[in-house]
Amino acid sequence: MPLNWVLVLTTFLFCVGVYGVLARRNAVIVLMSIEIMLNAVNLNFIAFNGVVGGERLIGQVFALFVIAIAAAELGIGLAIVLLIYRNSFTVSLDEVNLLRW
Amino acid sequence: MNLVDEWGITLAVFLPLLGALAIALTPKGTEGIQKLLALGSTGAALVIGLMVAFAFEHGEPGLQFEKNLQWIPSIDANYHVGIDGISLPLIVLSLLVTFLCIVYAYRHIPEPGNTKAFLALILLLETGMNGSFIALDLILFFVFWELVLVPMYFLIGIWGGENRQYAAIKFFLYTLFGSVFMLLGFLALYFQSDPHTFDMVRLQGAGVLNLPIGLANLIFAGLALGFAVKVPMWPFHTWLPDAHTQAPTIGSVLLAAVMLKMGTYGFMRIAIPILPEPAQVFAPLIAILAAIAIVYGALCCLAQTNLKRMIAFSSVGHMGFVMLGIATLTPEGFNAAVFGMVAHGVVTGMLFFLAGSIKERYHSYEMPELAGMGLKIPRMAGLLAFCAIASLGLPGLAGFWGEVMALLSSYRPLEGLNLTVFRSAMVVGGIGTVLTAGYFLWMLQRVNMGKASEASLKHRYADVERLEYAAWVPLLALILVLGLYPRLIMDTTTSSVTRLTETVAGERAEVAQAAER
Amino acid sequence: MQGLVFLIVAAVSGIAAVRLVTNKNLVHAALYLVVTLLGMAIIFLLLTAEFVAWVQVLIYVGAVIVLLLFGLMLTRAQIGKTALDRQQRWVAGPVALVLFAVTTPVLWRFFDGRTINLERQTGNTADLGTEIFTNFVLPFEIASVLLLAALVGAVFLAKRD
Amino acid sequence: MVSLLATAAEHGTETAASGGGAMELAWVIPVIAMVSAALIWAIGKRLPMRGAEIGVAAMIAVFIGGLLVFFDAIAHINADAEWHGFEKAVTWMNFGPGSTVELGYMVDGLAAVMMVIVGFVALMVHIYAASYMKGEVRVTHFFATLSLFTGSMLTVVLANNLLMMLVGWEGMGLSSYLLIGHWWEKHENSSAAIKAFLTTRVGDIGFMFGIFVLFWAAGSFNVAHINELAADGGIARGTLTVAALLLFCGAVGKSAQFPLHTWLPDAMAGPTPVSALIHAATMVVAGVYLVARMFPVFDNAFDVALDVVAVIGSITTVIAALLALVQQDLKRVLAYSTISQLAYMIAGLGVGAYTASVFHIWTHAWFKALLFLAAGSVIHAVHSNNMTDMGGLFRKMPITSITYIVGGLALAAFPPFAGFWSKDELVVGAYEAATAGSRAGTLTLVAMLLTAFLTACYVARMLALTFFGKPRYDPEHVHPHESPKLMTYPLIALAALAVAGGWVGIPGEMNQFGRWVHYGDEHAAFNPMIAILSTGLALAGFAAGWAIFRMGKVKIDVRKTALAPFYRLLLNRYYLDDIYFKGIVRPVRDRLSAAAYWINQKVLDGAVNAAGMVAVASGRFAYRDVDQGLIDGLVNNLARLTGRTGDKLKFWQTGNMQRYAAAMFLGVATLVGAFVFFRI
Amino acid sequence: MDVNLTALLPEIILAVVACGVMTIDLFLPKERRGAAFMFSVVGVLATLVAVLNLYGQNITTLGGMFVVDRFAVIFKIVFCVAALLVFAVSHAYLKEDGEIPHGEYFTMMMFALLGMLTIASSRDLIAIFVSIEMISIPSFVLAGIRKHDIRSNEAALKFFLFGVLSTALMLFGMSLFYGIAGATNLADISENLAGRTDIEEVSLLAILFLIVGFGFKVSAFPFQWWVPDTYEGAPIPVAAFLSVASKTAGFVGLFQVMFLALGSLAGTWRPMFGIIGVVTMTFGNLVALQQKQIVRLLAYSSIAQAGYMLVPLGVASATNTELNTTIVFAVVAYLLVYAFMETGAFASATAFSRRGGGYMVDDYAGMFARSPVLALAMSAFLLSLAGIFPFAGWWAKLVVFQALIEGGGLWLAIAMGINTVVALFFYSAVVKRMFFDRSEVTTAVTLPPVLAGAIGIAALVVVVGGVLPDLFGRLAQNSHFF
Repeated sequence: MPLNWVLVLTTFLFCVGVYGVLARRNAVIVLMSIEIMLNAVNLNFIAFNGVVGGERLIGQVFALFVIAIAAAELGIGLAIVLLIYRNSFTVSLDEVNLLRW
Repeated sequence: MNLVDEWGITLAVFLPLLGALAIALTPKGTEGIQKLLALGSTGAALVIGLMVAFAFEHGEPGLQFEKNLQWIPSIDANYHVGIDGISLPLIVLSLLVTFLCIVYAYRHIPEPGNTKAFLALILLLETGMNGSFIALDLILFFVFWELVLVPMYFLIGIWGGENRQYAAIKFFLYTLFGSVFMLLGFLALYFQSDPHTFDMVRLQGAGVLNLPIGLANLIFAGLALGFAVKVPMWPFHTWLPDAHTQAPTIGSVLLAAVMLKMGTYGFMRIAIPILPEPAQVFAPLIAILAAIAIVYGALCCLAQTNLKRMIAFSSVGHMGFVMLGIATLTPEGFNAAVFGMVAHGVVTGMLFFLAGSIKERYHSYEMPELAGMGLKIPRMAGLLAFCAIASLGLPGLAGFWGEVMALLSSYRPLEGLNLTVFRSAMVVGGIGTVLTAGYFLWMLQRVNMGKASEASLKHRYADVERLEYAAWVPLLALILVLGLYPRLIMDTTTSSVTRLTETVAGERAEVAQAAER
Repeated sequence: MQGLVFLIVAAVSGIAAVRLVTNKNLVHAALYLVVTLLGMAIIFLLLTAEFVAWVQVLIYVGAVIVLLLFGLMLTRAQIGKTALDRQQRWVAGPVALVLFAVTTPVLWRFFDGRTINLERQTGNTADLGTEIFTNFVLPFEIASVLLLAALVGAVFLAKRD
Repeated sequence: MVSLLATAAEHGTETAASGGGAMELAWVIPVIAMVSAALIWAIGKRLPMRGAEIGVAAMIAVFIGGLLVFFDAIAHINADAEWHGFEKAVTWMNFGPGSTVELGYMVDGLAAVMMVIVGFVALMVHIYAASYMKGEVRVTHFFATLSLFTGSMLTVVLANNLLMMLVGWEGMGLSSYLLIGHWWEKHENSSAAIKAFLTTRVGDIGFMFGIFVLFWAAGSFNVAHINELAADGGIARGTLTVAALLLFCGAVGKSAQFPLHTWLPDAMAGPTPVSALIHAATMVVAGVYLVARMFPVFDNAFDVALDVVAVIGSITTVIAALLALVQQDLKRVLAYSTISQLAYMIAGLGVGAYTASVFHIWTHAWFKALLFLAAGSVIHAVHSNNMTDMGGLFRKMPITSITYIVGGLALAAFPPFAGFWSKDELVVGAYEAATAGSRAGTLTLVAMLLTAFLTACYVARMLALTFFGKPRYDPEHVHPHESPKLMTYPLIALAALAVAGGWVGIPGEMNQFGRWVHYGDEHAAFNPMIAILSTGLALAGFAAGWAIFRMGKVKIDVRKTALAPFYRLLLNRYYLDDIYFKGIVRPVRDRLSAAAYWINQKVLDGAVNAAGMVAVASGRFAYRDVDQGLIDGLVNNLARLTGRTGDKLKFWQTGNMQRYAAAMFLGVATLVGAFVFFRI
Repeated sequence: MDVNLTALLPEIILAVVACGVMTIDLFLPKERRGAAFMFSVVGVLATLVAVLNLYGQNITTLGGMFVVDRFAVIFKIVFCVAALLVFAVSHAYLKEDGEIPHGEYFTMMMFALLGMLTIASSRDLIAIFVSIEMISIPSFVLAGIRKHDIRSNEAALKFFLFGVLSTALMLFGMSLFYGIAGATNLADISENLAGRTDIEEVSLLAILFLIVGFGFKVSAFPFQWWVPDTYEGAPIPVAAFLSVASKTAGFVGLFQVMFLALGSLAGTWRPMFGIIGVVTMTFGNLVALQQKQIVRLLAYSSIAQAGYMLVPLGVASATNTELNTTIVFAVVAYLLVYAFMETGAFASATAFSRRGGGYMVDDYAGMFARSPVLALAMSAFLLSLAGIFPFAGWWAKLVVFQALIEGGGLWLAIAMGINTVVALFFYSAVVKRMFFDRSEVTTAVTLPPVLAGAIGIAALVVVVGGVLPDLFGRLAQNSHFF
């Protein structure tokens, strides 16, 4: 199966994730978009592992670590979002602009 | 004794630093002790300076009292110091003027007081100034060059006149802007030299620096910019009037008497000997700028109503003569430059002292308000007249020889330099002297001989006090002695200056001079 | 044959991702995320990375989605439609498009003609295990401490005191 | 100061001819003057006569010393005609390989003569001033500066190198500035002082450049060495011409020749003894002395050098004489007369009459000093300078009047008096040059003869208005009386010299002066025809003057103001019209002199004042527009610009996260663009 | 697979101590919370001792993944010392603030420190990635540690979102490089990439993605948007920690990847860093001119300082290792000096922001009259940041200038020169306020002993380093790792 197909998919998912982060106002959706971006990267690693890895599975090891750390980040992210929500009762990123200039 | 030979100049430079530290450690209330400490350290430094001057063999052109220690091996900058005919007069001038400033400061601490900080900063300033005159390593020179900025910034900023902060920051940024390019020049020299070195003496050696002429010119331009801002050469001079009018008396005396000389000294110690060819390429340009500075300074003085600002602009004019002397690249020219520097230091230093004392009495520098001083404080008016006449270059007083030698040497610059440029510069310089005479005499007319304004009539002003005499008599004596017996400086500088010309033009200069004689 | 399956799954997860990002209803968005992640797991399987596929299913679909739903619930997101902000879209859209338009041709040109070899004889998990615990022990240890830190941090931030 | 010279003396270089006797100590004389100046400044205030005693004592010493040196020099001249002076110098400093400045003195015939002149006149003036200045303000300062001046003058006279001469030269300039501005309470006096200093300073710049040219050509400042090189072709004639003209600038400035003559009349603002010493006998003569001292340079240059000297001299002598005719102020008449007589000497040098012009310095010094001092005593008595407030003083002040008349006749060059002999020789010199075919020579001859006539005329006018006719002062306030003895004795002494001074140069066998001072051949032979012609002219002039001013009722000022525009028109023709003498009619002559005076005030004097104004205006322009506006403005605007850009950038920080993320991507995009562009 | 434990000793000690402090803190009663500070200081000191005895050794373990060489050891020392200084500053701040729990605060700091120690020694993409995350995640927590202050929450959120987004982009870059070079070990990557000509275009793209990650950490333009808001919102010691420790870690990571892995691609990434460096310093300086609040001013100044450190990379070369050595020497020297002067500046800001002082630059008016020692220290740090002689900053700038000139980057040097002059303006503006202006408030600002100690040490190092810069010189001398 040609590698390029996979790469097209990963780039597409990555760009959708970027769109999600930039466009959506709700912080949780932004977190989800970041998850998509990280998944795209995992797919990339797995695909490259198949192509260049030979018998070593470095790509897949990297993917595993990415998954683990993504989970950890998500935990922290949600905790911060809850904190913001509890203190200023909003989750939309537009209203959170007290610190500027 | 060998202590003087070995550590003489280092002591002369770092004693004031010790003094400054000692003062910084004294408790708040003890002004008396602080003044004594300051007097002691500057006095000791002056004594050592004089001992070095006596131990100095005047005929011998090369470097003396050399000392070379390792400082920063990682960029192989080392503590290499030494003096020759050119730097000795400047160091003695700096030591003397600072000592007299401390004497003057005994009862003339400017307005917000805080003697401790004031004296400590002056001593720090002295270390920076003296250091730059003895440094023979580019980085050491750069370090001392920058060390001078911070204390002067605080001196102007804290104890200065009304908009002192504008003047202080302008002075700081202007000089720093120049010194950035100077630093780039130093670094370029470091990398282009065959065995990488910051050492000025080695850089002058044959074959160490073989640069394409384009790059050499670029480096020289960088160095020249840095020094030009300090001299100050026209058009980089606009910081000087502001700095002077706002600086406290002692600040402007030190600024005029010594700090301006660091720029011209830089030319003679670093830019010209290390890069002789570009020096000859840039010489006409420097001559033109110097000529402009002479006339421009005089013209601006004509338009001044503020006495101190006028003296500041007169410095621009006088330094124009010094630069004209340097631009000729001949022994006579360099001699004129060194003599001009010392003479300007002594005369303009005195003028700023007088301006300061007059301000203390009349609380203003504006000439209309000072009118009629001749009647109210005759002795002060007499001194002002004496110094003004010395400054306009009357023969028999210090100011004359520097100017006349500069004009003389610019008639016949180094072989191969464009004659028309230098001779027109000479003519413009001559016209400059007439304008200088003009504005000084008009000043005397308005200040000494004018009709006393009613405001000043009411007050009774004390004439020159004993302390002021103590601070001023050495300078006045020097003005007279330098005028009547110029060999005091000429003997020390002539040999070193001839050597400098030889390095600039190779043996050609010597042969040409001798042949034509 | 694997190619065909891959295309189908890729299309499904692509559309699901787009729906997630443009969907007004937050809970639907979460569900679309589940579809994308499952698609990813299937593709991993296709590329003979079974262990990673199962980990994907277990952690992502199991834990992450639940966490996100809790997040939505706790921040009382309106179940119904939330207005999608207007002006942000005009910036985000072009940025994403430009990124995609620049990256894909470059990658396509470089990786042209490369195929992923799918015949894998040995057991994937065993090799993976040896790989991690021989060469990548250090990242493993750091990751463990990292997870601990993240745990403590999240609890500290989120707990109501 | 003395110790300095002493230490310097012992390893001085002995050059030129052998010395001995008084000449050896010639250098002491200027030192005495300088020391006296210092002494007066130091302790003058506490002495009974406020420092005058030290001054007079010093001057006595100077005069006697001068005489001794003079007789020693004369002895040497008599011994062998070829003796050309004794010189001794020590290196003052060397400021480069092979360039040294000497501190030395040189005595030859010319210097000896000048020593006597300066010494005697200075002594007379000091005695005179001792009583004249009694009761004035700042007397100590006055006498100190007077001694300083004498010292500087003597330095110029004795200097063996040009740089030391320049030092003395400018020293004189300073003392004249201080003395002219002695009563600086009045604004005009200090302005006059500044004008004098600046105008002479312009000349000095030319002099300085001349020195440079000669230094680089001859390799040293030494006068003897330069003259020697000039004589035997060591220096190119072109360089010599340039140097000569530049040196002549200095002479023009110092000796108040056209066009730099405007400062001398204003210099009358100073006390009269000052005018007598400085602006009659010594300082103004320095210019002529310079040309005389460096005559080989002038002689061996292209002819144009001497021609310029002659032409300038001629023009100045005529103009000054005309202006003297129309002056109200007694001292200004004498001032213009001095300019005219100096021009005589300069023109004389221009046509090569070297001995004659130096002889004229000799005679002119006596009668001009006499006239000034006498005028001083008149003014002292009448308390006004204007001749309109004088008249009929003959009976009131007999000694002053008689001495004044003697001086006047000497000035007008009537036979027995000193003036006749020197002026006659000058005219003879001019006549010989004219006959030798030089155009400048003819112009000079014509100018000299015309001036002879005009001089006599204004002398007559002066005598008539001051001493004869109805007294025009109001009797209650002013009751003229003879000046005290201290003032009249110098007058008598000078009168004696005004009469006998000339005899020393009577042509024929008795002639000593020719031997003392000569350049090349001995002395122009006596030409009876010229003598008769010049005396005749003098008589005619005196008669005309006497007729107009003593007999007729002349209202001088009316015509001048009414017909000013007409004069200006006349003026232009005046210059074009080169028929100089045609139809001299009394009204025409009056208008000419008035016009000349008007030119002088508006054009020449105006020019000098205008130069001042232009300088101040350009100063204001340079300062306000270029310095503050352009350069400083640029610096300040640059600072403000950076401040404002900082301000704009600050507002990019909007606080919204997604704007940041978008900004990041845009930033990356621009950077990529930059990389591709800068494919470094 | 050999595992040389002594090499890993510092990391192990730190991890153990961190967990220890975390657990003990649970059992300590409320008022004796000071103990956490004591334990963490002891812990870090122990780590520092362990690092010091590794000095001079050269060990590679874990299959080339973990290397202890001069480069790594020097930075570990810097991290520990910086952490100790920040601890001292935080101690005073926490006592003052009262609301922040000591235990969690110091634990998180130590976890972040652990990440920094590992990144210094890691020579593998995965290890670098994990270490970066190890630094970032505790920093997110620290930024938001003042839970009830919405400004702190906002700072944490911004920091988190920007951090995670840039990590994702970096990962994408790493995956591309894995695809191109087929390995994650830096040495292997450079081996595979050497001499390959076809990768010109795609490597440019991959490097761009990589730079995003490190750019964020190092606060280079256009990735520095989060810095001012986060520094202002977070507690000042945390801001100090971010601006010193995590920025240095960013540089370490950047260096390893750029020089070790992508050395041969220097041609492509040289212009990027040149331009990024210049734009960063110019942006930082220009905006700093207008700042009224001292922490924001220091934030923008730290962005500008990052610019000064990035610019030497603009003259790196693929072939001339001697030039690269000078560049690494220059940046390492700058980092050493930067650590002390930046921490000192933040420490002084913390000291002054307590009772009697203020956050605004105008509050600094007349400080010299009120607390001269603090004023002198603050001006020492500011003038050192500006690069004025008696303080170590001048030597640091000189060394960077030297590297630029040797590498031929004349225009970069001139840009940096001009920036130094502009920077001097706002540094001296603060100094001017402290010394020249007079203010009516005259209460002296008291300095608690621990904080005074930290400021004193930093000031001492800055001044002594300025006069005898060779101390830093010798340390940074052979720090290259080629």
